[in-house]
Amino acid sequence: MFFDVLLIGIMVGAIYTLVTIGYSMVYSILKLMNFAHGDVYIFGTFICYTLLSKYSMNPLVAILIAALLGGLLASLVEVVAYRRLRSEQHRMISMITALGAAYVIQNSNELQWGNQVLAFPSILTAKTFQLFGFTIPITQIIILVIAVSLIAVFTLFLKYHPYGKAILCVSEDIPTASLMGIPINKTITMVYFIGGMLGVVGGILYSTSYNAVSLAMGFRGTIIAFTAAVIGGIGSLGGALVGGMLLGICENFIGVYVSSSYRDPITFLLLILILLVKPTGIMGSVDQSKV
Amino acid sequence: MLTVKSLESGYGKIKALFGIDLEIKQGEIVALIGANGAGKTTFLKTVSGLIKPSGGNITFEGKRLDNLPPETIVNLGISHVPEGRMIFTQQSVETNLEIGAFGRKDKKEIKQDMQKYYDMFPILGNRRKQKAGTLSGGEQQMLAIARGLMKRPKLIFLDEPSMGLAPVLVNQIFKIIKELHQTGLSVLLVEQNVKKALKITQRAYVIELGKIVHNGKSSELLNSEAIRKSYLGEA
Amino acid sequence: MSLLTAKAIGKNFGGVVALDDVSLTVENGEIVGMIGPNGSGKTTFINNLSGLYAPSNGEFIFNEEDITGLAAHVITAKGISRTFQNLRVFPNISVLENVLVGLHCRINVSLWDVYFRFLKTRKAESQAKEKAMAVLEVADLASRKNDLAKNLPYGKQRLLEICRAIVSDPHLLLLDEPCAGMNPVEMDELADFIKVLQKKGITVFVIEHNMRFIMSVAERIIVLANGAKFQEGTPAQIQNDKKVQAIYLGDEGDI
Amino acid sequence: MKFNSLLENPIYVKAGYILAILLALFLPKIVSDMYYLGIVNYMILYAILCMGLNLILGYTGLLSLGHAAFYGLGGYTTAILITRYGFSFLSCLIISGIVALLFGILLGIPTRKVRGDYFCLLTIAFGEIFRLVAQAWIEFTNGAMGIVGIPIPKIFGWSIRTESDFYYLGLTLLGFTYITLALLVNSKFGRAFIAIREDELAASVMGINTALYKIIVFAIGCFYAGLAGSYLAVYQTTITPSNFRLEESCLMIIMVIVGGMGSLLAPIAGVIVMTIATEYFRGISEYRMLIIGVIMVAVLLFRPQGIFGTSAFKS
Repeated sequence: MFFDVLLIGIMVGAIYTLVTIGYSMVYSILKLMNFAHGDVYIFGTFICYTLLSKYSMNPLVAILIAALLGGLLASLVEVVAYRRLRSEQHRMISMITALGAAYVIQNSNELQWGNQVLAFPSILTAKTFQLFGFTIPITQIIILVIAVSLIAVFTLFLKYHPYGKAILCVSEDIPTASLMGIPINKTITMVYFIGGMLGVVGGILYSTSYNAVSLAMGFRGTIIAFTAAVIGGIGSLGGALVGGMLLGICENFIGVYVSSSYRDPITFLLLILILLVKPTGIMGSVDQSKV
Repeated sequence: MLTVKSLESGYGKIKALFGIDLEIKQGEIVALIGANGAGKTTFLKTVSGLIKPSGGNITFEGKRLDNLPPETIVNLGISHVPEGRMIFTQQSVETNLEIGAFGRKDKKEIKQDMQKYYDMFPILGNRRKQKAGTLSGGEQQMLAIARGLMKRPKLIFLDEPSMGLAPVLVNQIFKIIKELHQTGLSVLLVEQNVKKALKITQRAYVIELGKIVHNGKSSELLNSEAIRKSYLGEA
Repeated sequence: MSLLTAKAIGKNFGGVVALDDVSLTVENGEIVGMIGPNGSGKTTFINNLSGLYAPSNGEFIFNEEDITGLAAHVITAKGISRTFQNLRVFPNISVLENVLVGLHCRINVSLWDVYFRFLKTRKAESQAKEKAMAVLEVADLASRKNDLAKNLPYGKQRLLEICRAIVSDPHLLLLDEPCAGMNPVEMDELADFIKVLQKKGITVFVIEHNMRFIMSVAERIIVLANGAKFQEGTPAQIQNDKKVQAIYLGDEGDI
Repeated sequence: MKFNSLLENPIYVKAGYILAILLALFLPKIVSDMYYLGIVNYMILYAILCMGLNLILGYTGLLSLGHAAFYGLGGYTTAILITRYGFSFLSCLIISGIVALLFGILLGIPTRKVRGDYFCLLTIAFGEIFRLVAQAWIEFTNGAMGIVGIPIPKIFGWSIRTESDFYYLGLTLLGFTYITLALLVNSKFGRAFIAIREDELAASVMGINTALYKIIVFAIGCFYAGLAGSYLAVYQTTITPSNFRLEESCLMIIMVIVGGMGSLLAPIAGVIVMTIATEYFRGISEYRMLIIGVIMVAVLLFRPQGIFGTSAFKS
């Protein structure tokens, strides 16, 4: 029992990490709470749902198309709603604009797919295998592998690809990055694109493992991403991983051992406590603003 | 090479430059000196595109620069090594240099250039995998200059390269600047160490409250009373 | 007893030493200047004194009272006001309201009074307005009392910031680069204004880069370099000090 | 432009106020259709909520996305006290406000330490905790079914039954909200709140205890939400957790923004515009929320100060 819960927790944690990465990157560059993040990923997940259930498309192709569309939507939101606000303005305005963008996407999603829970087709085998006396479902292992390898690919991209490095530099210091010849607008749009894509894949993996997709998962996703990012310390990949994993595992243990209906309240309470005790997150550091 | 005519600029409503005229010829090394808050950094930032000018014009090799974004300007051949070094502290020394070469496609030559600067600044070579934030002030300055050179600029702006450095290092940095100029690079040097700056440059502009108040041969300005006044006020 | 005594003030930011063993005194009624190259720790000193940071070492004695590490609003209430290097007026409220915010700790009204003692509150408010207007008159800003602060010319905004700081009748006024961005005419006006403040009994501690200004205003100048006190003297002494000239102009050295 | 110069003439402004007050007092005589009066009652409800929120959002610059939770705290307090313990409506009203105020203090405490956007997250988390607990704690809140059959409220023998009765009750609450807010905003406290919004650091060296004031302002703003919740409970006679979803908080923010942040009466304009828009688009109800979202983004991009708001939020 314990082991099963842990395994599911790790799988969910890996998915959360995927969802968190894009969110955390955006935050670290623009200091903008991207409320639309969850709605973008649920959009992609719905797309995938439609492609699979209506058109019986090959799952891999469907995931790819959904991820691309999700990425495009995320960059569209950036260009239309956020770019104008990047210049000096009251921070609250950009936060509320993000909220507005989320609202628009959420309502568009609702028009298309409604607000009921839809049965997401299971794209992975339900088989299990035995290891050291434990029954391990293959689905969870595959999901874990996909999530972890995507995280790895993105990490390598940041570390070795010129544009990956550019993203890191932009998140450190936008003016200096522009002096290096890095096109700031393009880079930021790219961050949104990648973040959206990873989020969509995370959403699809989550939906396929629970065989469900619904509108409400979008907003929940935003909160999850924010929580995980804050717990781990915003702006770092390691932080997203720690935060995502911690959240995934805690949530599952709370759900199983405490109460499933109090799972989310307790998770949120945890967030509040963490913010109170260490406002910069477990891995975050303090920054002192210049006077 | 670079011609600036009656440039006006500032931050929001607050004006900092009131009609600056300045010229740099191919291969020249020129100093821009003045007290703190006179507008030196604002001038560099305006030319390199970080601040939009509110009046006047800037031409570089016949092309208008005003209102171009910084990433375009740097690609035309002006590197700006900002005040306070502004290296990417979370990245390795190597990454900082690679980012300096952002947009260059000649991978082999980038490698060669990097090696060149590792040879020039052995301390950077030894620490290429280290996070740049762990370098000392002088090393960070060297890194910032090397990073600025990775673009193979025709003209380089150096903003207060000696700021906050120990005297020994200051001399070293000035030597490096002199050597760079000797390789044919045009240099615009903004400095608070006026005497040293005047010693290594050919011409100099003195800026006060957003206006150029003197300009001429550095050697002549070096012992001028006007400079002392500009810094310490009338006796 | 001096109005302010700073004893061996030190401040570290994560290992970087910003202030190192700075000791100084400010006497009642003086105008003291502090100069030093960029990054020498002048603003950090003021930030520590006014309670925005707590110093890592040392103590501040103000009016014979230890104020080290108290919160900014408490220190203000004790009689130390300040302005900022990068101009921090409240841009979207009127000139008069800006000054009234400066009076905050001198308006003796509680929340209870706000809701249940209208007359007392009204009286306190109108007294505060009178006082604010009086200060604006001195600074020649009274005619613009209803303008939004951000619509004033830059030099006037600087002046407004000082009005906001002095309206609470501080014993000690800290000015952080009040001339930054001013033109020469505005600077002369400011110098005169500071001398008026001195006559009103306010002690002034001013950080400034502009030498002409500080030499004409300050009676005593303290030079900071690399976070430590480097020199102290009258303006004439400082101006002719070779060591001070060296830190400002540098040396030629062997390049 | 013309409109603005009209607003500057004191005679027109005074006449306008008197006209508005007269209109407000006799509205139920003019509007005979109970459906429309019902809409007006909801407008009043939202006006109370939004004016309180505006104190937090527009005056002090704290983004709270949990306002619906305080609204809900008020609603549940009244519903439970009336149905289970037979409290009178008036005492419920006051207790509801105080409960919301106390929770406001509790949630306001972190503003001392936590940055603005983290605080926003805290308010979201609190809002969700509230809603989820209201859903899960079935013995106490009756879960998702909500509390039904809240009796007709009585104040000093006056039974509040009809839409018109509720209109006057709401109007009284709105008047109370306006007067108390006006007293606060025009005092040194109001200026201190604005100073915190404009520049927190500068505010602190003006002698303002910013940490304490943010808690005060947040708690006071929540107090009005508690009142509104109490009103909602007796007006609807039922309340369910879905009355207090995050969407409600969003809607309040939209209303405040459209009306204009940082000006006392401006949110009312937002409430009116948004309610009318919602009604107008009822015919194409499936697109309604979408259109409202688009309006919100457009307002933020092109007129962030709203219809009447302060220039603090203009670019």
